[in-house]
Amino acid sequence: MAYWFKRKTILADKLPLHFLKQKSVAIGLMVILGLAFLAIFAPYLAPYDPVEVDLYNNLLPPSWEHPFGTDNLGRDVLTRVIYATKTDILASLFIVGISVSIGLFIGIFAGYYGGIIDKVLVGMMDTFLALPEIILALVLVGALGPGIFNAALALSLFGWVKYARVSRGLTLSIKEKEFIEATKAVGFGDFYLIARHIVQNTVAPITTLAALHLGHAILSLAALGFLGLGAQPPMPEWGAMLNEGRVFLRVGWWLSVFPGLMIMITVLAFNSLGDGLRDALDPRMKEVMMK
Amino acid sequence: MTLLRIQDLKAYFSTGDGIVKAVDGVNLEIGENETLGLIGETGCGKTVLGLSILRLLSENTKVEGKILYRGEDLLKLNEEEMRKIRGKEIAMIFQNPLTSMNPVLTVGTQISEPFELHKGLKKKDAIKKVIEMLKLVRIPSPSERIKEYPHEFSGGMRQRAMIAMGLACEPSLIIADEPTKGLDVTIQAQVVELMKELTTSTKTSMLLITHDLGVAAELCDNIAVMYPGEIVEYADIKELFKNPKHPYTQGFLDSLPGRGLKPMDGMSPSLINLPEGCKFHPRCPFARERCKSMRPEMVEVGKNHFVRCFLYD
Amino acid sequence: MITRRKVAIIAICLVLLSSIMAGCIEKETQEPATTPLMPEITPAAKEAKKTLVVGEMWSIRGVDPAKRGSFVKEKAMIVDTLVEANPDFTLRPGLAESWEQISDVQWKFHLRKGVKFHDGTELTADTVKWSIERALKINPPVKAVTMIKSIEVVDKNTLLFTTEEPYAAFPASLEYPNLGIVSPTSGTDDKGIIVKPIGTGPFKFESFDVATGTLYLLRNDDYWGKKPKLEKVIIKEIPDPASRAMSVEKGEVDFTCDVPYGDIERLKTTPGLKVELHPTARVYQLTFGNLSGTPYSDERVRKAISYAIDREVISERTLHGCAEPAIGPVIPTIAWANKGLKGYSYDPEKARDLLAEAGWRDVDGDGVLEKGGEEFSVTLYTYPQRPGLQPMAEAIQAMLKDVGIKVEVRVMDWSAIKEHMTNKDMKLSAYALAMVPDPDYYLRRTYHSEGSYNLWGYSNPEMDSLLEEGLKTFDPDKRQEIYDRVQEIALDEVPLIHVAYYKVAVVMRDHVKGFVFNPIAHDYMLNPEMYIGKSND
Amino acid sequence: MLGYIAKRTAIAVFVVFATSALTFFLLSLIPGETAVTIIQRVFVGDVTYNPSQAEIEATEQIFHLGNPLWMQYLYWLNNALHGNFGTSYISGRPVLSEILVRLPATVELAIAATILSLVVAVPLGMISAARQNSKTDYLSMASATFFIAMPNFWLGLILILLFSLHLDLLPVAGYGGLDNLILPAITLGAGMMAVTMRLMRSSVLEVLRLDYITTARAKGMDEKRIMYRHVLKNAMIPVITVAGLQLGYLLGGTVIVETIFAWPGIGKLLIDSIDARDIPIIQGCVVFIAIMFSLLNLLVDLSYYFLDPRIKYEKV
Repeated sequence: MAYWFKRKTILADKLPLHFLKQKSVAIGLMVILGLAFLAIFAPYLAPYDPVEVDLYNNLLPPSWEHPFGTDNLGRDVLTRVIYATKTDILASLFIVGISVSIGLFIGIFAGYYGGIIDKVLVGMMDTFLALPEIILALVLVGALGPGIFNAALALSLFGWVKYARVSRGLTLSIKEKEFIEATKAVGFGDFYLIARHIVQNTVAPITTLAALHLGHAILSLAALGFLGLGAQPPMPEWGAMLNEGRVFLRVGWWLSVFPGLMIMITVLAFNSLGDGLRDALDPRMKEVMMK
Repeated sequence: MTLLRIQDLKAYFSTGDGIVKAVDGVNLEIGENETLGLIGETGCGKTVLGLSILRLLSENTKVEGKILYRGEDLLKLNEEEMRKIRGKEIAMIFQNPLTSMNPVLTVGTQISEPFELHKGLKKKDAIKKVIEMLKLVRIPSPSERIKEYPHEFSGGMRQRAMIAMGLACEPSLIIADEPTKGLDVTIQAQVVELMKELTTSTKTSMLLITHDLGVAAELCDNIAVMYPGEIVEYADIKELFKNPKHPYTQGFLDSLPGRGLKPMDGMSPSLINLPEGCKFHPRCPFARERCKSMRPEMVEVGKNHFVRCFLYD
Repeated sequence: MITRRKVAIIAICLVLLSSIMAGCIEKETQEPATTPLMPEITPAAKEAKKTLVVGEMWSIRGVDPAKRGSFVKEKAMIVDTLVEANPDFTLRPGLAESWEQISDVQWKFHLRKGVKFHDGTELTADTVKWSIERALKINPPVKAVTMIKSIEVVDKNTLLFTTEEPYAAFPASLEYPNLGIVSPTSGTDDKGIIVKPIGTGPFKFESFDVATGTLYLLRNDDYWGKKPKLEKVIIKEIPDPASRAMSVEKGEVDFTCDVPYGDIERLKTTPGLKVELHPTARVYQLTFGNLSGTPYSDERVRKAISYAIDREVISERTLHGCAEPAIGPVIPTIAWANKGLKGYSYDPEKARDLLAEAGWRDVDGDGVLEKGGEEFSVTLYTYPQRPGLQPMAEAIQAMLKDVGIKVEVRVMDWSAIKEHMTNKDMKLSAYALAMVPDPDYYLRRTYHSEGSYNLWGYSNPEMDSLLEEGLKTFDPDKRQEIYDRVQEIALDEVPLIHVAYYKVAVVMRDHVKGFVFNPIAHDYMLNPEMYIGKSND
Repeated sequence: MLGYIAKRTAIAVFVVFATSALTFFLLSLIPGETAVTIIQRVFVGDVTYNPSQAEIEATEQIFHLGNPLWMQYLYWLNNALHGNFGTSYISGRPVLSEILVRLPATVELAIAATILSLVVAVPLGMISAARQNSKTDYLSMASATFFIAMPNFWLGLILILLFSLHLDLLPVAGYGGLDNLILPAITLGAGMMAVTMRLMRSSVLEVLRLDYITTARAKGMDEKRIMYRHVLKNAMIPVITVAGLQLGYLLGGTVIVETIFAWPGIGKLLIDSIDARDIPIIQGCVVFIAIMFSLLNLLVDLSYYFLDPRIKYEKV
């Protein structure tokens, strides 16, 4: 027993922290913290109320009172962009959260039990990977009815495959390690055994995948919003704001430019964080992830 | 007139962990129709020496000294002129033919390239030449084989193809880097036999880089023994076998199967932190105080026989 | 050994095969001779200055008058109806020269003589009978609108119509666009849907390219009415409002309508363009889930909601002038509109008083009124097809919040709303006032207790008897009296709230002349007098 | 070789079936799809019309609404295999013809976007690898990172704003000549171009380090010629692998790009039909997109064989 605990986990120590040295990752992280700050303290930072309409002052160009101008109902675009940060990031975290949990569960389950279960689940994974994700998400949202919750749900139904593949790969490789057999002999419950080891070992690759996935989730969510299938009025959401802005493209360019800019900055930040994490991973892990 | 004279050649790599002195002051000569063997343990810088002659080293290397080919210093040439030398005047045969040939191009195309580059032949005439070359290196049914890919050739066949590629434009000098490495004994013997025949029939000089004394004995006229970064002994092949002077050469020869397989003690030093004075002194049974501090010079100890060791100073 | 060459050929064949297959299948299923897939509107065609290119707002999903009447009659002008209507909704003779009423349920119509179909065949009573009976069969609502029981051919130029019951609005109902008269010789597809309509209208069908949604029309030289000056009309489907605006601005089309609101002011000042805003017979109305067992059963609550809405700012600012504040249920330009009505002005104070009177108090001080422990918090449903609905809904949401009613806005497809909406909720929609130029069409459907639009259970015996009487009285003055009273009660009891009348923004190059806006149209209506003049005259 | 193609085609066919089954199930979740709503939208087009009981029964019979879901799916599948994908609720035209009429537009756009992205990404990737850490290298890599992060619908709007309005150069929307194709193809291809460029650069760097490049130099070949004769073909292999993955995003992208530029393709038809709840068209569109997706994946697999002779298909 002592022998087993003393041995460190095989594949990955704690999250390798030396990746922070890279410049792009540091900037990415700072931007993400900034966005989180914006999202949390939106009520104090935003100059106006995101939903308050002022019909007589609609479509005002950017000015000192309204740095990002106003929309067709006279609402301040800067305020709505700030509040939208909360909507979009929370929804993306929801998508990634659901995807990770489904993915981990299916991956570990398939990896550990193997045999027929493994074959069926892998088959399912390959099919889901082969399906055009955004198209089916569109159909699902079309069916369930538009709304930020339905949109996020639809996107998370297809986001889990990446995590399942990684966790399955790791489970298979860890399963052979003799110390798993050693603990089994001592009678640990299977599930406790799996949860503790594999989850601990998959922290590094999962975090990397999650960072990249967040960027992708924000893009897909905004896309659904743009198509009118995401957030419903008057909830501020970047994609929906872009859709509203489209009607006033010529007269109110600021309605489209600023939300789009925010989407890009957020995705850039998550991507650079993800890239930095991936490069910092030890090669064996990276290979498992890329397979 | 000597075909190639290398004077005080230095080749340093700047890598993350420090300067690698792969070639640290080497002087060599190769005459017309002469085969010089360059012997040494792996990692002593012999391949780097070969590559530096054709200036094929990567950008982060610093090369000093002179490489006179027919009196012209190759290091002074610009890229344009150097390209005219490579493959035409001086050709190279590489160590591992599988990775040294492009996997996605047919063998025929790759061998025809020197003809197209230097002889300005069109593809179809070049192919005729290639078939001739393949016959020369005794590859069966060449007209089919030229359509095949490197991975469809056996080890020996691949090496023959490499040789064909090297000899395509009848270069004056061939640099062969471990041509027999990785081949099993019977194939090795055939390749050596082929190279022997080719060098004698075509009057091409050859710099044979190898760690296999047996192969060297077969092919070479003279031998230069290399210890990390420099030449420690140079002699005629028979003289060297009969009367090795440098302790490293003696140890090297004793480790041959015919001489009792006595392994040498210690490891050859890494090229990054080379010992002071004579680089062999940590492993040399005769090492004296002087050896540790001073660097011995090459001394003539017999007809055409030089040694870098204080024993004979 | 399969060499590279063979594999490459297989791959290329695969690609070619699939595109050829797609190509030839496409040919089979498209019976009408279509012009090449990418019809280049060559500048030469436009230079001839006799061609009008129109940017249509809805995707053209077919050219069968029985199913796509408003498009084929009002925009493509391929077919005419027996009866036509003037801009003030009074009737005028169409293909029928004159008509008289024989009895309560019988009407005799005399056809105009010498009218020919586009293929030269003569317009006779038989062809009219065939055409109308076909419309009745294919499009069931046509029967509900016209109540036709039977049609008899009296002679070559006379028809006798019998209606199910006395129906004063019968002549007006024949103006219904789906009753466009079409010849039996029209080309149809295997399901009997007309794909090559042969009508009597000022323009003939040349061809329709399904892929790009472009309809090509030629002038009908022997048109019975005034011969049109234009030789060719091309109607291109541009469903995206922003693209329509840019296409007319860049001259790719000469005439279009319903551009994005934001662009209206700008287009007015753009050289080479004319912008006209016309109220049309369509009203934005706010309807309730149910009038019984909900806050709306109390008339004061309904009135309060009407007072709480600032129709002026919605029409002018939110919809950028594309709407006109509503007074009564129908637009004032209609002949039979009750001119004496005084609508609901914007008076939030009065609204709050009325709500207080009705027992709604803000007990917990969260800005939302409560009564009997229940919060006045409802959902306002609307649908995406009309661009004005969503901004209007959000504006109303803010205005009602101001008087203490919490509203959540949900935008979804029309049929989905029926599933999600509860009695307590509201719906914002845009209803056609006069598909048939007669007061009965809209008023009876909306205000009669059994009216098909009346889903919120409004029933007022006086209103019911008035509407039934209106149906049966044929004396115009007496009918006018009845419908004035109907509109008065409607405005007073306000079972549903009329927010604004729909205004069509028509944008055209300034070289387009002779356009007369006719509000009877579903959205807009082209007229034969249009022509291309010099851009500055 | 045939064994490999058979296996890949089988997978492709399975994917199409899986997609159609999944979509059929998803669409069944749409609340309120009863005979009444179908009559109102298909046969009548007026939603306030309440059909008679006879009509309701007849419609239920036509659309097999009575029996369980999987049976309905089998009916649909049986019809689909005979080319009958049902009729569109809105236009009343057969779904197959509505889709086939719009198929060329989407295929054209997808091919244009792919070619555009490859034509830009491959050379740029090679140049920035050849001249590593030079100005062009930093510039192209930075722009690639930006384009990956940029939402394509925003890019579309910006392009419209800049190009066709102020500079009045390119048509803003609609289908027509070649100039209509430029902006949508750029918008759709941008993401793929960025990913391919980054990948091409790292792949070329990888190949440049290999032995056969030194051999080529030893033959006296200049860098430019080495790039095209030796490096390009080897570097394309990993790029083609990822191209397969990119196809999914590309098809997803067409849905959005076609909406912005009013491009009459299947993507736009899908969005319009989702708004209008035109179930047969939605089902048809998704199936055709899945077919295109699998067909393109098959082509990517085939191109492997053409590019990399080492792959012995017989062995698979």
